[in-house]
Amino acid sequence: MAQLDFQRVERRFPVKRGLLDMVARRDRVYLHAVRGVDLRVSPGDILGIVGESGCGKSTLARIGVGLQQSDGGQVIFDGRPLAGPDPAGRLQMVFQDPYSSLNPRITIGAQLEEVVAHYFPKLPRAKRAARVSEILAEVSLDPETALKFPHALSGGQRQRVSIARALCPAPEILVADEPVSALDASVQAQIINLLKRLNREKGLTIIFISHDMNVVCYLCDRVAVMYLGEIVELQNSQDLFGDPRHPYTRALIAAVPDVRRAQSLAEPITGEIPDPFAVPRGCRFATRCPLAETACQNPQEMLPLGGAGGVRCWKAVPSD
Amino acid sequence: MFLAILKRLLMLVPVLIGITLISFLLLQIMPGDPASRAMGSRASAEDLQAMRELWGLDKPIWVQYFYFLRDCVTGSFGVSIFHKQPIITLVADRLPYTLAIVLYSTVIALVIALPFAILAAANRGRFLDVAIRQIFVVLIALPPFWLCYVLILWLALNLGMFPTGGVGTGFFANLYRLFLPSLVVGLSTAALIQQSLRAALIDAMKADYVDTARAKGLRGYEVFLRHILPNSLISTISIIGVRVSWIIGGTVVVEKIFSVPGLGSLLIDSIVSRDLPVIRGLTVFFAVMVVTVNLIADICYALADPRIRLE
Amino acid sequence: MIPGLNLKALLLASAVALTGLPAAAETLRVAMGFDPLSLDPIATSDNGSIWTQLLIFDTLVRPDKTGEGLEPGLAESWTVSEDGLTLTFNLREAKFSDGTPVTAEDVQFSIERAASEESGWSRFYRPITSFEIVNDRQIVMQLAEPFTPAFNNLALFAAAILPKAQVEEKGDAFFDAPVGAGPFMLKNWARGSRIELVKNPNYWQEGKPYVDDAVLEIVTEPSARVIKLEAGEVDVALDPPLNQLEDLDGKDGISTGQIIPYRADFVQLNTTREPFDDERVRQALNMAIDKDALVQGVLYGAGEPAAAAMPVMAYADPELAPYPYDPAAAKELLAEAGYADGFEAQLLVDSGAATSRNAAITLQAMLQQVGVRVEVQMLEGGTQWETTKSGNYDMSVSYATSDTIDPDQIIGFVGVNPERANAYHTEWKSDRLNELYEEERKTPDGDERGGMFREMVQILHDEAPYIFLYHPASAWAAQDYVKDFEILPTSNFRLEEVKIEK
Amino acid sequence: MSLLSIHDLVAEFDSPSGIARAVDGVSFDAQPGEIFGIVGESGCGKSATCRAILRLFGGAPARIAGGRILLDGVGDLAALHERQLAQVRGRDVAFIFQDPLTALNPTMKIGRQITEVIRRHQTITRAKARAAALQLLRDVHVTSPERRLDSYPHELSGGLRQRVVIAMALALRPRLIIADEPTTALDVTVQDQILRLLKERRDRLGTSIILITHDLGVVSQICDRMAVMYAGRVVETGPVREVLDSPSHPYTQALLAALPGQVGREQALTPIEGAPPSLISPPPGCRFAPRCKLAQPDCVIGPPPPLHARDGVSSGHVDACILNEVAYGPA
Amino acid sequence: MRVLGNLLRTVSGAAGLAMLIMTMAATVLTPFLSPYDPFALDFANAMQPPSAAHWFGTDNFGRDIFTRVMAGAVYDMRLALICVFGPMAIGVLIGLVAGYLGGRIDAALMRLTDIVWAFPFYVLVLAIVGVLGPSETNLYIAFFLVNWIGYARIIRGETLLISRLEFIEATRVLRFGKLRVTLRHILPNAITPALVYSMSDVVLTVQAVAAMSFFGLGVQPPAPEWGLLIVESIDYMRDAPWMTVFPGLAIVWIGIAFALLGEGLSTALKPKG
Repeated sequence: MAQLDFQRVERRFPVKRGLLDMVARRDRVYLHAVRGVDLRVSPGDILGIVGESGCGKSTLARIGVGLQQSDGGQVIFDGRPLAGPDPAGRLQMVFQDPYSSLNPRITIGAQLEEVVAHYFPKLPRAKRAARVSEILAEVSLDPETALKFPHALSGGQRQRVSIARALCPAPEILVADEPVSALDASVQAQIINLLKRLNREKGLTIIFISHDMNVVCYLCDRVAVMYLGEIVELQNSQDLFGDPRHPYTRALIAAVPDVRRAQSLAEPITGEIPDPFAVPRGCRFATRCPLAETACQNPQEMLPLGGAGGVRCWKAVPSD
Repeated sequence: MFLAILKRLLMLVPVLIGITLISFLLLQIMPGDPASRAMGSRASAEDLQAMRELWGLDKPIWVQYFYFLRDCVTGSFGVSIFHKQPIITLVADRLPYTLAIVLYSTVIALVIALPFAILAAANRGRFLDVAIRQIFVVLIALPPFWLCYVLILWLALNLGMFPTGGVGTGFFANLYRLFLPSLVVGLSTAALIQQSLRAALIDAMKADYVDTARAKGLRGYEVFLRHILPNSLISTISIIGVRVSWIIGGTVVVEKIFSVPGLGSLLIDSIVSRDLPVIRGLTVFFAVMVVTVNLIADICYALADPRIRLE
Repeated sequence: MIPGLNLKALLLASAVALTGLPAAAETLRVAMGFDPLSLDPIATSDNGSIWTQLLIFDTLVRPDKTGEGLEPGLAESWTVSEDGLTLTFNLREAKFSDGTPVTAEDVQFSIERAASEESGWSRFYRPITSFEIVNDRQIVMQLAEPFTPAFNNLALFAAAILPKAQVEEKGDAFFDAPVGAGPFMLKNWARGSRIELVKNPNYWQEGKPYVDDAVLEIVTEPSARVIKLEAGEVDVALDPPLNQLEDLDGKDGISTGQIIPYRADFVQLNTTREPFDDERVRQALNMAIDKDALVQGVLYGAGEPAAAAMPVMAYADPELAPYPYDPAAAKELLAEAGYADGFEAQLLVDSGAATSRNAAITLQAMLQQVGVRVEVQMLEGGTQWETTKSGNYDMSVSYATSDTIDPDQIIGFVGVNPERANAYHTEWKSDRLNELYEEERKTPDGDERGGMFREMVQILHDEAPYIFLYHPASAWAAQDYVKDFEILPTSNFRLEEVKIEK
Repeated sequence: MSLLSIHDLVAEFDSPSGIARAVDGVSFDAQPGEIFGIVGESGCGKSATCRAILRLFGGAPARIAGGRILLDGVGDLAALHERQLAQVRGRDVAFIFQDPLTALNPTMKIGRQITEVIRRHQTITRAKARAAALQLLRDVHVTSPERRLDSYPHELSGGLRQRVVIAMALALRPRLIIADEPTTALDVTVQDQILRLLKERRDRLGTSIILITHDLGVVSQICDRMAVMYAGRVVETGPVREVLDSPSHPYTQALLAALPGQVGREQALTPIEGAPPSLISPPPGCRFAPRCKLAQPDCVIGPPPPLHARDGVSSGHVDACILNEVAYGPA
Repeated sequence: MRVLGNLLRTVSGAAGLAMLIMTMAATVLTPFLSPYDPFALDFANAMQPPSAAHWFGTDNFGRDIFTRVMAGAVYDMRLALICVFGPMAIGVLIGLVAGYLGGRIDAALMRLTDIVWAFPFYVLVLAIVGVLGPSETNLYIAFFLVNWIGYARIIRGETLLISRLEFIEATRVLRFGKLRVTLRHILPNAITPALVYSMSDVVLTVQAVAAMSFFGLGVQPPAPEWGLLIVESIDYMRDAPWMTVFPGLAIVWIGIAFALLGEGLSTALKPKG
């Protein structure tokens, strides 16, 4: 089983510079989408990455499958730095939008067969259809689905087709970028169950990107919380939800409405995510943190917690 | 904003150079010797030689281009063989008429398109909408040069309502005399504006902010005048910007038929008399006109829609 | 200034003022198809320019209305010496429109200018080798050798008399606001649109022109000219579509006129190419054309079938008949020449000339009958000229008009090779004709010269380097209240005699 | 006396394939000072119900085809003329939309959008309206409100925009606010802030709020009573804690069961198989029956019973399931 | 086939198609049914008004206008279709290449289209034919030089839009070849707006082709091309308006047919969902 290892991964997007900027020799301005991310994905794990919009989780996912290149640091896959999507298809991805993730003009069967043919060129043409049926069955879809066009399917079915497509090359790691955000709760459960089953039965490693704390809590073994391009906390799921250490993680969990909870709530954090062009120099969460002090104006390092976890807050680790 | 406009102007430089280059190459594709083709009947060998020297045809091609570029930059655009005047002088005499038709036809197009777009949008999917769409389909299908004659035959001749062509002096005389030519250009534009404006209106009617406005208790006409119409018209600005090339091209045909002494007539006459420098100069000038109007449209668009910033 | 004159004017003015009759300016509006290129008489040969120049400038002598003789212009009288080498002109007391008198010096300047290098008409005036100014009002011109057309050529627009001082002072700019001795002055020229003229108060024909202003509207489409006439936007429409003449004449308040000017329409045949190098083929082609049908179908009867590429003008032979329409004979001739199955050829035609276009289409159908398959190629006029000139053609529909009343000009053009145009680019050559041409130019006007012309035309007819088509009429249509408008045989028109009688 | 009382509301939408009854006989009421939640999955008609109250159909070809919408002191909104309804909108009843970005006119400054509603219903000078708008922004905790008044919507963050939309809704102190998924487009920490804002408003001024959401958690967090909708109909309604803690309709039960967090990590979630029915030709009988694990033959035959209480004693917790009717008899 | 079915289900698409088929049928059948030769002169019958014998009347040469208009359909349709679909092929290719290669080639190609786009269509076509001289070949050259621009821009723009969609991102993860992705996944989706545009382009091109003849820069007589029919009729407009009216109506007819077809296609080609 190959391992995926993020090592101080950076990703920044240069802000478009106009002619005048160049004439005035202004420095290039960058938007740091991902900054200094260290993350090791163990085989067979379901790793969750949570955070609010714009925190860099989707960018990280794309770097993880080789869709984007990191500007600093590196991603090690199977012992080698990852330079683009894996030729053997061992790294696959499922996307968020079930409507744009399938080619609307090609039948489901043809789309899947194309992938099978690409990765198993020696497989006789006749057996491809059978293989596609197998894969469809694996994601609990009828074999007839192969004959349909995407528009004939419901959102949940499409998302299953997307997963099926990702399964075609027989991947080891599946990166799922908000795969259930666009789905209704009742359908969402199908996809979550499916992912869980694939992990349990086939040992598929899953990186699950989401903003939904409840889903992540249920599905993931380990969870990384991202804020403004950085991982602020990384722990086992139970530890993270049971004993969140970073003030942001705590605020995030507290803010999630819970069907079982009555109306009283913890004190909310104030403000919104700062403008990504004007991030604080020190702790990035300091502007909203109820515990902020002067010392928070220094850059924060990831402090180790038990296991492979860590937290990026000097106040979070008990001083004992 | 000022800086942004300046930036846009700077960005135009390569486009303008490209325009001159294409116009220059246009004459290079001509078979045969340009001088003899241009001089025609009475050219003696010496005349031809003189012409070649005047045009720099004896020079390498890039030198010729440089000469042409120089002419464009200094503003003369070259000298007409036929009229023996700098092209810019010819253009200056005729530009007002062409601009008048462009403007006038745009106004006519808006006047026609606006009510129909509103009617169609308000009744979308119903009979009236379909009927209006079919009317405009027919409008698009009308060939302009033919329409000119049909209008002359019908409105000018049989009903005597309009003059059959030519221009007058003074604003009101031309408002009257340029009506038919502007109408022909305006009709095809109207079809386009109607279609896009209808779509924009429908989009706006569906927009949440319109429901927000209604939720505030604004009356129907208030919602329409304050929220739906202004926002829909903004998109029309960009449509006109994109279509201006077509509008300006359309003037060529109508000017010729309605004997309007504009740039289009000059172009056709120059083609007929093989006045090559004028053909070349005019193509540059037409393109510059389009680019300029596009720029103005962009600026208006940016002014009207705060979300848009001039790049 | 004579005080009496001023007094008279004053009285006249007050009389008008007292009677309360406003002297409403009468404007004559003429729709014509061409915009002048330039008002410089030596630089142009297009109709628009010629017509306009003739309204602004005047010449020493000019063709009379019949087109058969010359009448006095700025020259009151003249004498030609026995040997034809000395021409003496007595100028009348004429003035340019700005009031300066027309002098012998202006005459010498203008004719010398017309003979100069920069003139497009220099060959017409080079035979005049010297001038002698006797006084302001008398000038003597000398020819080195006899040149009969010289006198006639002085009636041409190119010999318009210009004010020397002003032309020298202003150069080319003079022609943007020219001053002439003609009936009108240029007030405004909107290129491509209209030319506005006002009466020249100093015109030598007292009382003329009758109208105060004249506007020449440039309307290139023939139909549009008629439309404007009917809409009352113009008073005269030149060259209306021939097919509309009859209808127009029937309309209330509109009348039409036509004249067959010095013009002949024909198809140039490239005699350097097969099969047009064969005289029999050329004759056969002439016989394959039903000229009467052509006149009816294309000219709507407004014209005459042509026997040669020469207009019917001075010294014409009334006996010379057009080739008969005889397709059978034509086929025989073709077979004789080895083209029993006909042949294929291209026919050029000016896309801008409706009549030529229609003729080409008709010719195509008629020639089809004798097995000649014609492919029509429409070109704009300039290109057509250039193509025929370079000899890169088979057949080309064209025509020739005479600007002067002497046949010398046009025979030199259509018949003589090389002289002016290699027999109008047919490259056909007849030594006999060339010889006669040389002779005719030295022969004084009279029967002898007439005989030479008749022989030349006969040769042209027989050897048929052209397909002779017809002499089309020049037509005009005018409001009934316009009196005395007509087109002259030289295809020009004058406006000083035109009256508006509403 | 209820503030708003809806009886048998029917709303129809024209679509290319026919007429869809997005709202089919919905009844509920909202009491003064109450936050009433309506939940359901996408396409269940919850949004259409609320839009029907003020007849704000987003330009869609839709109409109210039956029922009454009684607003205390005004009368039946469904019977009002468009002009009369315009008087009610903004003044008595305000509306908050899901996506604050699209709910604001992109080409109009914030200030003008807020004063627009004030000036519509009150004769007031421009300056006074502006001062009022400023106060409104302060009320919804917008920082540096003076600057915001002259901003365009795209210059604000999502949370700020929703605050502006709420400020507009609050401008005339309406008795009822209808909020259509007001936090769906927002991040969870911002959602929390917005929900608090709404609740604070109710607590201070006693404004009634009808809150539409697909998130049962949100309902749980701030609503007093709730209704669960499925395929155009209310299937269950009652006090929030009762409904969420002991759901009586199989759909509500299934919905809750599908949520992660309801079961342990090692247990599988229970999704609802199948898809909601077409609203153009809905099945006869209970509309949830085709997907219902407890469905009986009777479920698909006759129309489902009207809302009734499970225990016969009306605590206001009622549902429309035939099973409960069989077990406990008609209410 | 599926598209055809969808097309027939739209009112405008079915109507447009029916009009086109009627035109084609009439064009094919006229030589067999009409007793008249579109080229033979018959001065005796010149300028007859429309009647049972001559449905559209006769022209100044006595030729039957109906027969000529029908014969002209062949010219105009051929010209227009070649002048639209030829350049379309070029434009699609260039648009794909630009989108496919990206980078500098894309920038250069798009700059070129920007520049050519600045020239008004009529001005450029007139200038090219004017410089080259009037002939059918030169007409083709002019249209091919000008007409591809719109398609290149559309295809390139669509390519960029589609490239951002997740199913294209998926092909990148799957490491499909760029060429295959472009041809199999991008092109079929990008071509739709180009096809719809091409229908309105046909309408304008029929008009432009006729306009070129009108200015004497296109097809040569006696070809019964519609623009030629109109220009030849102008002098007779007063006496024989039918000579002007019917060829014009033919252009309008074809224009409406293609406009309707375009409207239908835009519905029929829309991918569902």
